[in-house]
Amino acid sequence: MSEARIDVSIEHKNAPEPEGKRHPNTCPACASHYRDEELDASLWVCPHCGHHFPMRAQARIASIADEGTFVEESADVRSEDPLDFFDLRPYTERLAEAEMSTGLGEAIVTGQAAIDGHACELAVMDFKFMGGSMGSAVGEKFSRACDSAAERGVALVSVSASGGARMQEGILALMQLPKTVCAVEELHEAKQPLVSVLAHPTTGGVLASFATLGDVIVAEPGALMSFAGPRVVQQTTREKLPDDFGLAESNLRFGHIDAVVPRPELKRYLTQVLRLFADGR
Amino acid sequence: MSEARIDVSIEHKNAPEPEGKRHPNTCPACASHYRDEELDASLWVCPHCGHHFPMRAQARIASIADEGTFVEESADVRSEDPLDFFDLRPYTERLAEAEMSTGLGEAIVTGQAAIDGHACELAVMDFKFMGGSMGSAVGEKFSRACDSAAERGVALVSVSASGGARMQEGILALMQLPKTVCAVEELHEAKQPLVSVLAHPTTGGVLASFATLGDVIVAEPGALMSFAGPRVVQQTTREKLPDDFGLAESNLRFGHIDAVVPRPELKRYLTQVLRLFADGR
Amino acid sequence: MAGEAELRLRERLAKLRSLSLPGGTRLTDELERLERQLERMTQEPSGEEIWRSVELARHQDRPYTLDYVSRIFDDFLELHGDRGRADDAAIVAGLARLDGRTVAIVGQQKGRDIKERTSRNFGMPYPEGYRKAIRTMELADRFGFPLFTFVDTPGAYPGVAAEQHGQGGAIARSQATMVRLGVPTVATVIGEGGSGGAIAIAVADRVLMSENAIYSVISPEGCASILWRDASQAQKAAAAFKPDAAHCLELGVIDAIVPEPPGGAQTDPDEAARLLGGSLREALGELEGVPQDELRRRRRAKFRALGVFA
Amino acid sequence: MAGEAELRLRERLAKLRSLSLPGGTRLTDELERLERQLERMTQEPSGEEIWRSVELARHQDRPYTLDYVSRIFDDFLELHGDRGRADDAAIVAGLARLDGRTVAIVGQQKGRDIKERTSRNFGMPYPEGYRKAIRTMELADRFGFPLFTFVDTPGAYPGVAAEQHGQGGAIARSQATMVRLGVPTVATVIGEGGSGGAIAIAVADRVLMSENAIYSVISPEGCASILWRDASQAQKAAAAFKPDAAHCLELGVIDAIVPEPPGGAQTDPDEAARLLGGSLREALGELEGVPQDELRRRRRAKFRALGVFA
Ligand SMILES: [Zn+2]
Ligand SMILES: [Zn+2]
Repeated sequence: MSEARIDVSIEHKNAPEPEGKRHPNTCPACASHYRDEELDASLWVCPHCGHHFPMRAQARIASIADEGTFVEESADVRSEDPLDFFDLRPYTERLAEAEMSTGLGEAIVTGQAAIDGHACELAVMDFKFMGGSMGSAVGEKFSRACDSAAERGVALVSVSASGGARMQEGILALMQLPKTVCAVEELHEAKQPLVSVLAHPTTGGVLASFATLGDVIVAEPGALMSFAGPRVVQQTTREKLPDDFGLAESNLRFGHIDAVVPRPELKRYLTQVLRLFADGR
Repeated sequence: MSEARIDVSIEHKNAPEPEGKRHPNTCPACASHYRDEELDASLWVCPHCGHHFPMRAQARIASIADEGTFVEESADVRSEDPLDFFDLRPYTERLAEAEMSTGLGEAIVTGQAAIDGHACELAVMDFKFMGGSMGSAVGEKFSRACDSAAERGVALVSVSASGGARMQEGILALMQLPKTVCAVEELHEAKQPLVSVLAHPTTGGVLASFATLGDVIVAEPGALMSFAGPRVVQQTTREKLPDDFGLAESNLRFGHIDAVVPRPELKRYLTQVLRLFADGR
Repeated sequence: MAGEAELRLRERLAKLRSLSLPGGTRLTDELERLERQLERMTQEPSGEEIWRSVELARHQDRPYTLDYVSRIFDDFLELHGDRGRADDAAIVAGLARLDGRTVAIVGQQKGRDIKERTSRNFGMPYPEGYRKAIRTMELADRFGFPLFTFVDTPGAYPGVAAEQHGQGGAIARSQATMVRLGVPTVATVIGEGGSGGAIAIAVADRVLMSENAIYSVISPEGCASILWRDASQAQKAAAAFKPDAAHCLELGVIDAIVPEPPGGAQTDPDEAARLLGGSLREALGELEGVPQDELRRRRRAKFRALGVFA
Repeated sequence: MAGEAELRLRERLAKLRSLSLPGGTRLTDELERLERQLERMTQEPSGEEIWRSVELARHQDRPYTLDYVSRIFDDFLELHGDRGRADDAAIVAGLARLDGRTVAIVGQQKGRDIKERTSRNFGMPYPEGYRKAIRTMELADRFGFPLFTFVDTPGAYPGVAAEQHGQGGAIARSQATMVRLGVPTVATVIGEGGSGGAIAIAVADRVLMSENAIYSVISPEGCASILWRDASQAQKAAAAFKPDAAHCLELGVIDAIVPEPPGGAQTDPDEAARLLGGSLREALGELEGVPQDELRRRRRAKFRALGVFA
């Protein structure tokens, strides 16, 4: 009923393969298998079919920042456990485990860098750290990255990969949405742009805050970008989902992003964007 | 094709009767016939079925302004014929005839008034004057009404009824769109609102300029409000038009207006709007 | 769940904490004194008490946005439509008067009977609803009308069309609009404050929360089904992520708790509205006269400060 | 149709006329001298000459927006989408560089072959296209990028969905956005300047028009079918409402005419782009350094002054 009042027409396009439980280096699109070094050399893009594997934050930074230019900031910011949260395991244990398994202090890495000579600030998320979820530490690090960019008079390039807000921090996780929105607003007051790159997946609270406030917004091929995940949508609405539900390509068609940029072209694309914004002033 | 790229879903609802060639006082909806005085007494709303007949500018003003408060402005502004325009007859002849048959100098009447004690400016169009078309004189009078409202610190209430820009003035007619848009902008800079009432029909250049820039926008029941008229749409697209194509009720559903206000309730509605905007400062 | 005295105490504490202390020991002393007092007076709400809030926040007889608007404000004029594609009935917007002064109103609206519930989509907005909210906020800004928002939604609607119409971006842009406003803004979580769908209209100078409302990053059921892999563990999940007003106040997420009549707002909507009206007036009173730029600066500082990290 | 000397003369005349004369007889004298000179040099374009403009403006080989953009600007980065519902290919938008300086671009875009023509809807935008234009203008404003728009449309698309999505309001709001911009803006009618669909992106500080472009309140065919009740009287209608550049300049609707290569822009797109590039640089040069508020004030004064009445 309410669906019928607001126009609900949807479009169907070619489906991506379902994920299932495979070895992480087996291509879900063409089933080719690779060694880490092989994928590392190809920017974690399947050399056979072009499928974009998830990319770790450090590899992402190496792939877009000029060699030796990245200087990490806010590396010491760590999550706390304000709610003494305990589900099947304590939140603190999950944090410790994530830090161990990823070598990262949080789900986002921020710092100064240059891209083809253009000084900028980077904020790169890592989905492997608790699903790239945004809690207080991620919000704080992203916001400080906005401040750093504003102070230095450079653009902020963010690369998001996130399942959404971090449930274990309860309402404080939700507050990272307005917090990062405020930070982007302060970046804009300093006349500096946010260039937002959406990697697979960018959903929930990250999509509903800074990621969609980019002055230029691009997504990687096949990246899921949706506020609600496909499973939630399916369960809530019992609708048949379009095959390309929430994917970058459909978001381009629906007007939500400026381009779908394959990973090997991303550095060149960002260079052009940074050059254009730098020449405006 | 392009229709398919941009979402084209449409909705159908109950149709109004086609107009045809009837006596102007015969209700097109229920075929009741009335004398002028009868319709005048009922605000030109069919006492039997509620159909809204076209309403002349002076009757409109009398129906919403407090008695004796209306003071016309810019009454001396008249159209010129900058293009020496001649179709089947000269434009000057059409103008003279319109003035004779309507008793008006142009298709809009503007001036100061009070509505239930609230001082305001009125700009009321009259469809009978060359189809309420907007040429240089209409644009000038509307713009001066914005200035008058801004200077006196009161709201502007416009009542539009127009087939669009006046072809006989060529490109200068088109320029009345940005001209009136600029005037509304200046009204807004003076922190005064535009309250836009759309009467049947409000189409083309008037819809695509000041009429849709109202801070509050309402339409009369059954009023057509569309940029392109139904015939043009039909001829261009060969689509089957929905029965309620472009009508006030469908525009409310599609989010373009704040309310459909029957004529007998209009004065009360405007009073509330003026009271609210006056109390804000 | 909590006595009025306690609520006032918590409120006072929250305000003291939010002040940027200019080196004053005196204030810190008072803070400590109040905290000790509060501790004596109350323990943390238990898991059962939290769940009671969840139930009351969702109670079918609980006053909704329009129930409060009609009781607190005069002369409500509802505005419709996003000026783009639709009029989303899950969000109501308009102008009204409070003590003779015109204000703007935006709120989620649930339905009372089955038909209205359906037409209002159970208070779950589409992006079109947030676009209606945005244009109403901009109208308020243009004319200097203070803005009151009322949060009562299980969440933004998770549907295919909602995603295609840009649900994430609409929520982000609604927040960004609120950050920019040059008028005083007061948000109240009156029932369910469900996640992004709630915060979209709650980035305000003052954020209030009804005593039995909940405000959370995810629904108890959603949290349970993800973390416990069992939606029936909702009560356990709620106890863990603490969506109740007392906890929200303690965490600095809200500025004050609005008392409800004993047993909950549904027992006496008139009294609930009287209490809410008082809180709204008080909140607005604190904001009037603050220059636009200062309002914006403080609002940003307030939300920038939210979060706990090391 | 008109020699370059004549065009320059007309341009100079238009500029003189637009100056608010501070009581100076000297200026009035020069105006008269120039007008006499122009009269000697040329008569009014005839009906045949006007129709030739209509044909050239619609010529299938005429350079379109992206043909000019690629020749005049460097580093074009196309932006897509209205951030709401669609990406309308009938309007292109983006950033680019002109002489090393970043600018924003918005233009209607027709298609070259059948497939592209269809996908670009023959250059007839939906409201979504105007919303893409609006957000690009706002981006330009936020970062101080001068805005260049290119007008080439038979008109905004007259379809059911376009109406339902708010065609009239989108055109009005695009104009209102242009009125508010604090950056220099230059619009050029490069081909067909069709009615509301054209003016939506042409409320600029400087409005240029290619020598063989047309700019009109209605298409010749539309005018003929309404006033002559016979669409085949289009040539007669065009002669009556005079959509050619010379008349538009005379009426003060445009600020300057951009010369085209002999025979029309389609005969030598590179040369046409070189000529347009020169005019764009000149127009921008006149606007740079003007403070934001003054830009806005002059822009409003310019459009407020358009029209002939007694
Ligand atoms: Zn592969
Ligand atoms: Zn009748």
